[in-house]
Amino acid sequence: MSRDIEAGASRVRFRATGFNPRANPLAAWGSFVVVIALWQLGSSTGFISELAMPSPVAVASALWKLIISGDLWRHLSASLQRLFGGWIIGTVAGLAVGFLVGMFSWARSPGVAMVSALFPIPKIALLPLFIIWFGIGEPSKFATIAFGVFFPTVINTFGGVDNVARNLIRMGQSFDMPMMSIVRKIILPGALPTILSGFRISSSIAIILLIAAEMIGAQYGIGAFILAAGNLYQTDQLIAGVVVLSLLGLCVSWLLGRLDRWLLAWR
Amino acid sequence: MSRDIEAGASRVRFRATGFNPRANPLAAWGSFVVVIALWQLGSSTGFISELAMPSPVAVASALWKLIISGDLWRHLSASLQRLFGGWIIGTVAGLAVGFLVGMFSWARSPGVAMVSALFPIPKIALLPLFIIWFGIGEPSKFATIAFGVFFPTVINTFGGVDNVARNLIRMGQSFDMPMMSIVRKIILPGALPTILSGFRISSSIAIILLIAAEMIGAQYGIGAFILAAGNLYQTDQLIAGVVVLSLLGLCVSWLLGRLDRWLLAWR
Amino acid sequence: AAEKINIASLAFVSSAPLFIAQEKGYFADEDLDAEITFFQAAQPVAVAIASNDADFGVTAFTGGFFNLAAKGGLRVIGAQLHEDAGYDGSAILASNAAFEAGLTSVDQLPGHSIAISQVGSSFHYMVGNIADKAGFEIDSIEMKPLQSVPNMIGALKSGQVDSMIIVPHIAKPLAASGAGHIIGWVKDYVPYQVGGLFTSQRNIDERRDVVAKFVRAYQKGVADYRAALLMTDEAGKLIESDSTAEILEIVHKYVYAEEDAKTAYPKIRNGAMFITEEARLNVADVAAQVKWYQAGGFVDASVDPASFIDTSFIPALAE
Amino acid sequence: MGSGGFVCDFKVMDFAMRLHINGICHSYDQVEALRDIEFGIEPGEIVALIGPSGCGKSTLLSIIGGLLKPTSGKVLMCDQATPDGCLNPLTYVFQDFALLPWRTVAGNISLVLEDHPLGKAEREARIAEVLAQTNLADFAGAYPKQLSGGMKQRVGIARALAVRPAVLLMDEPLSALDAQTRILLLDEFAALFVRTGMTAVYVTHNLNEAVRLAHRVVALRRRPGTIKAIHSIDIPIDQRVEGMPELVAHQNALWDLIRDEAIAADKELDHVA
Amino acid sequence: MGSGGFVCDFKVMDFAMRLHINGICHSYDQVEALRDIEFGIEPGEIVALIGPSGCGKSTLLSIIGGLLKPTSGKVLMCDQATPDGCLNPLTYVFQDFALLPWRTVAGNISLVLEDHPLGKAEREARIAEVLAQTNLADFAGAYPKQLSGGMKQRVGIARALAVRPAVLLMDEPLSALDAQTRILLLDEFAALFVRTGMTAVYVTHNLNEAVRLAHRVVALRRRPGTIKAIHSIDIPIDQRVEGMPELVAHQNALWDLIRDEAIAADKELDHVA
Ligand SMILES: Nc1ncnc2c1ncn2[C@@H]1O[C@H](COP(=O)(O)OP(=O)(O)OP(=O)(O)O)[C@@H](O)[C@H]1O
Ligand SMILES: Nc1ncnc2c1ncn2[C@@H]1O[C@H](COP(=O)(O)OP(=O)(O)OP(=O)(O)O)[C@@H](O)[C@H]1O
Ligand SMILES: [Mg+2]
Ligand SMILES: [Mg+2]
Repeated sequence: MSRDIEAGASRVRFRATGFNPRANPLAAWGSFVVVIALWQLGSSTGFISELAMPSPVAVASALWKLIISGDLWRHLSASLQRLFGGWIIGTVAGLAVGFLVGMFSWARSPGVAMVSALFPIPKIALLPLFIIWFGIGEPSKFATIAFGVFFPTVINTFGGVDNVARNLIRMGQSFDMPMMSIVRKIILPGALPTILSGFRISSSIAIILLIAAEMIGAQYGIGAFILAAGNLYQTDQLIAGVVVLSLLGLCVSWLLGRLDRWLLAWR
Repeated sequence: MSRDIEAGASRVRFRATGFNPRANPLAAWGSFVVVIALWQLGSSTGFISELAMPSPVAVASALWKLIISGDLWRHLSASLQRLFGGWIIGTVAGLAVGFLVGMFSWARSPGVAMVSALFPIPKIALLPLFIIWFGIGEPSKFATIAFGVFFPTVINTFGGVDNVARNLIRMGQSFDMPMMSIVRKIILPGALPTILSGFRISSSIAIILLIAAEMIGAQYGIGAFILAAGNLYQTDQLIAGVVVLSLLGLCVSWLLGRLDRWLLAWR
Repeated sequence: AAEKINIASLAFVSSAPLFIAQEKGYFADEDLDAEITFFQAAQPVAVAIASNDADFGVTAFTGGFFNLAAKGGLRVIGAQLHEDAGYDGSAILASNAAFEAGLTSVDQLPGHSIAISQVGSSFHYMVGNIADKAGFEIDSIEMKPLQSVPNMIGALKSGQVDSMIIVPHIAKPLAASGAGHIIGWVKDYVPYQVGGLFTSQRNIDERRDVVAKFVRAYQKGVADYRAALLMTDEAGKLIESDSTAEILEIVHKYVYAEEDAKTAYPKIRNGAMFITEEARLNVADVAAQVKWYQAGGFVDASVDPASFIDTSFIPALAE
Repeated sequence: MGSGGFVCDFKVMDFAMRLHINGICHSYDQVEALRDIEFGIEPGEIVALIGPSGCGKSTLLSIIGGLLKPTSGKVLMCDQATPDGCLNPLTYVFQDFALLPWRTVAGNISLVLEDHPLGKAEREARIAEVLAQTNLADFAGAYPKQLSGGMKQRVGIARALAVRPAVLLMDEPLSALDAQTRILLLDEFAALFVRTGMTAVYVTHNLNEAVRLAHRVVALRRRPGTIKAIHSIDIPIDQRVEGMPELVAHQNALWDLIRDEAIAADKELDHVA
Repeated sequence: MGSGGFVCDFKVMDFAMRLHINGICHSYDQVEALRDIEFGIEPGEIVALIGPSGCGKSTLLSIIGGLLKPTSGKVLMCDQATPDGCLNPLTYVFQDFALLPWRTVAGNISLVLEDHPLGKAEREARIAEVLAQTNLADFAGAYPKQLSGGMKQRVGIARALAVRPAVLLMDEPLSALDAQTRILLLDEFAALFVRTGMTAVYVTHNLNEAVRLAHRVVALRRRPGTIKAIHSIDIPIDQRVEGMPELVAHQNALWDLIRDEAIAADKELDHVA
């Protein structure tokens, strides 16, 4: 190197540093461990009061009690039925409307207008109406979740249909493919990735709405459990319930990931 | 035409029909008018019971009463303060964290991990904790909204930073631009469109969370008004409140549209 | 075969007559196959009847109840709790901070905040009723709707609200533990018909005999309740009767069931508010309540109490 | 050889022609894209459409194939003379390949046969045949994402050949490829046209491609798109080689024809992509 | 003229050279992209880098300009000989233009000057000067979205010239343009190189561009990328014209050199874009 500089030549300087943050799974898990350890430390030393935030150990033990008492399964099975039922209803209806809006001029503007007007309404505001419409039993819980799932599914589905590359549809038309073939062989698979990614959104909305749904006279269910714990200021149970919801969310997203990989292997 | 066929030649058939739904603002407005008219008809004929769904006229008169009594402004001003304050807090914090996560490897994985773990937690489940942490006054209302706004803002901001075309950053580096110049002149404006579109999401989340925020100790506020109407089964007032929220959402999205057009004139 | 009926209820002492009637077989005696469904809040009990998910219910009167009753075909046929000068009912509590700052009696409430569960709830009405009778404006008190009783207690304990009104079995231990001060009793502002027994118009129209049978069984439960839990000596102090132990055991199966008898029994006794003989309803007070709610805009002006009160099963309470 | 002379020509032969573009005008909302386009295409003839950016080449090709309704005018086609087993007389090859990413190479070809009453055996025979013709036999099971641009366009050609078209309509089929792949495919196109005697309309920006492949080159001018000139190249396609002086001369002649318009198109502000 | 002979050459002249690519090897994770690349670039020389898709041309250019750290080897540069007022000796021109869409043409040029201690007047003078050189003076206030591809690349050139570079590094600067614009810009590049006597490394797939612009053409082979040959073209750049037989001969020679590899690259499965 020194010889180079003597000769009036120097090495070209490397200048593309930074701006390339890398994912590091170890750091991700590490950060969880550190946060939980600090939190436990704060609780143990009394720095964080037990009322303000139960210690991780307290949450774990609440969770453990929930498991061994068998209550967890009772709550979980009640909630899963509602989640699944509501999600299916909302998704089927949303897909149907979404495809209509995506493909037909007559459905487009009215559909988009209605969806944009109704989507932003907070579902929790409508609970009293749902109770009147569907009673206080399971139907109104299904309805709450289905309602929450319906609108994003419509939006995603017609977005997916819109995003099917126009050139592929033109290609189909240029080969005189019949309308139904184009829908089945081009539009449907072309919209699938968007629809599947919409499932992620709608499933997390369903999980969030579980709490609202179980506000309506539910004896069992993770949402009802969280609400009861909140009412009684049993914060350890409350957080245990939230942890269960989060794990539920992770499971659902893992399942959707599998579905993705299976259906979208061509990507 | 017949002459052509006689000569063994025929016109090339047009085959690119359909699959091109067009927006039609008239149909959009028309559909509103039709739905409201049918709804009123249903109510007037008693087909829709007043309890299940108040008639449009009843809703309009509830809204009108709200306006002339001056209550609307009291509720609205209380809510706007909360919305604005909470949104600003959540957005500023979210932008800061989002930029860190977007630009630095050390912040990336822990940040993404924390955000993905905490984002899906239903805020309504945490209300009891917020009450313990922030009391029943305005701070807990700000906190609820800020909390809801924070996570999507982080995700959007780092998504925006990630999406700044790498080639533009490489260009900056290839011209030996200093790091701060690249951040200021390339990354910031490049991430701006995504950040602004994130504002639409976070503002609608803020509006949805208004109801949750005003569940606790709010005498005035649109959310409190809707909750009270729900409790009293005054469905006409409930729907009037929902209409006010929707209009609020429309106003915010119009304002954001102006901001977009002003800041992103180059697009 | 026994007629099936579905009863909507809360797991509170206020529903004790139902539990007694069920456990002592009074429903069965009337050839009724009763099933009790529990709800977490008062409002859904009313909705359950309105939507025909249940046949009978007992719950407190609220603005929402009256609106629903008028629009949803509910019929009030009897009484639930009643504030009576002779028995402890709901108490008015002041927080320690407010008490020390001078909130020592009810007429000093103006300028202070008070926790209620929801706008138009019975708590809201009680504040209004007290304000009326004590002679101050309800607007001079700052209402804090906190959605739930635990939130109200938490806010009072931490001094975030100055006062609240709460049922005796919560008020007494709170005061005893030094978490607040009782500065008055709602019973001093009577009359107050706290809640009612109700069914749907459809049941009255289509199954009048079943309603009558249910009412008879319920009244037997009320009689047992009064005999066991409302017996007083000459000084007006509550005393134990022969049946007290038996009834406490029955009620304990439904209320505070997860606690042991030693802690639960005193709570049940504390919570056992007055119920009128034969569950007679104070119709005039209900009308007065409706009027108050209407004046505040919480109940639609078109609501007429006469349209949802049916005294043909149980005569109204005499003035 | 101006367009006027040509118009005269075909008026005489009229319906002996395969394809007849008859007084086509087209406007998009405000923009007048094409005006009075009139020419004929003989059986077995390769016609190149050239012109600067935005002159309406793609618009015209879409109209010819029935994918766009012209504002006025019509495209006529002689029916009797379609080849045996022809399923889609006017068949496109696309610039961006337009392959379904969720279907294999064979599946993409099968796609355009499935809606026709062919037996499974015949369909598979056709697929195998076109795969062999385009040297894709080894790639039948591959997905588009695994293929280079050149291979993708070969699949596009194979798919087009599978329906035994009367006329191939190609919109800049090579412009998405890198220069070397373009040379390779250009040779294959020339060989294909020579072997099959296919009729084709070939849109391109690249004058080199035009002079290598076309019997006649139709040059359009911009705003509105009208025919500036029709240029015939008499050398048989199989005798043309890269850098051959005659071809260079033709290419330079074409460049002189459209150079000014190309400069104007380039300099235009508020460019519409 | 193989690389061996050339390596001998520069060993003798060594540091009289502007740029010296010294034993560069580079691997991405598993993929070995470049191995033992060694050549020198004289002042005022235009070197074209050609080779099939994925042979490592872009990788090498990034290494030369300091945008990528080679796994081993180094790039040396003679400092004393940078031009007056040079702010960035090694300056890129990008295939995709890399213009900031939120800045005007002048703003995009200003961008690369703002971080240097130039007075406002000098900065504006430089901007005006390069805009004039690239015939963009009328477009100073236009935004990139308003410009055609050709104009955008002219802005890219103007921006590069504004820093008075010692060496221009160009990665397929014309491949995103349509064929006609490419011809127009190719002529402008040639004129620019002749006028300024600029040193440049020019990556391209297009052999026609290579033979029009380069003094020497470095051909790479694939997997791992090594130098296959270095081909000199002795005709002065300002005397080269399109279709000139000597150039056609050079072009054919280069094509023969890389044709087999281009075919192999094209046929490769699991293509990495
Ligand atoms: N869908 C459309 N709506 C409005 N204008 C259009 C549309 N498509 C094309 N145009 C306009 O019509 C004119 C012709 O477009 P066309 O795409 O046919 O040109 P082209 O010759 O194929 O251009 P290129 O060489 O860039 O592919 C252009 O000015 C274009 O802006
Ligand atoms: N970031 C990267 N990570 C991993 N492999 C890469 C990366 N960039 C390039 N490669 C691989 O390195 C090899 C050389 O790539 P490079 O882009 O330099 O080739 P190229 O000659 O520029 O190709 P092209 O002509 O297609 O532009 C290729 O095989 C490519 O797949
Ligand atoms: Mg085109
Ligand atoms: Mg490259």
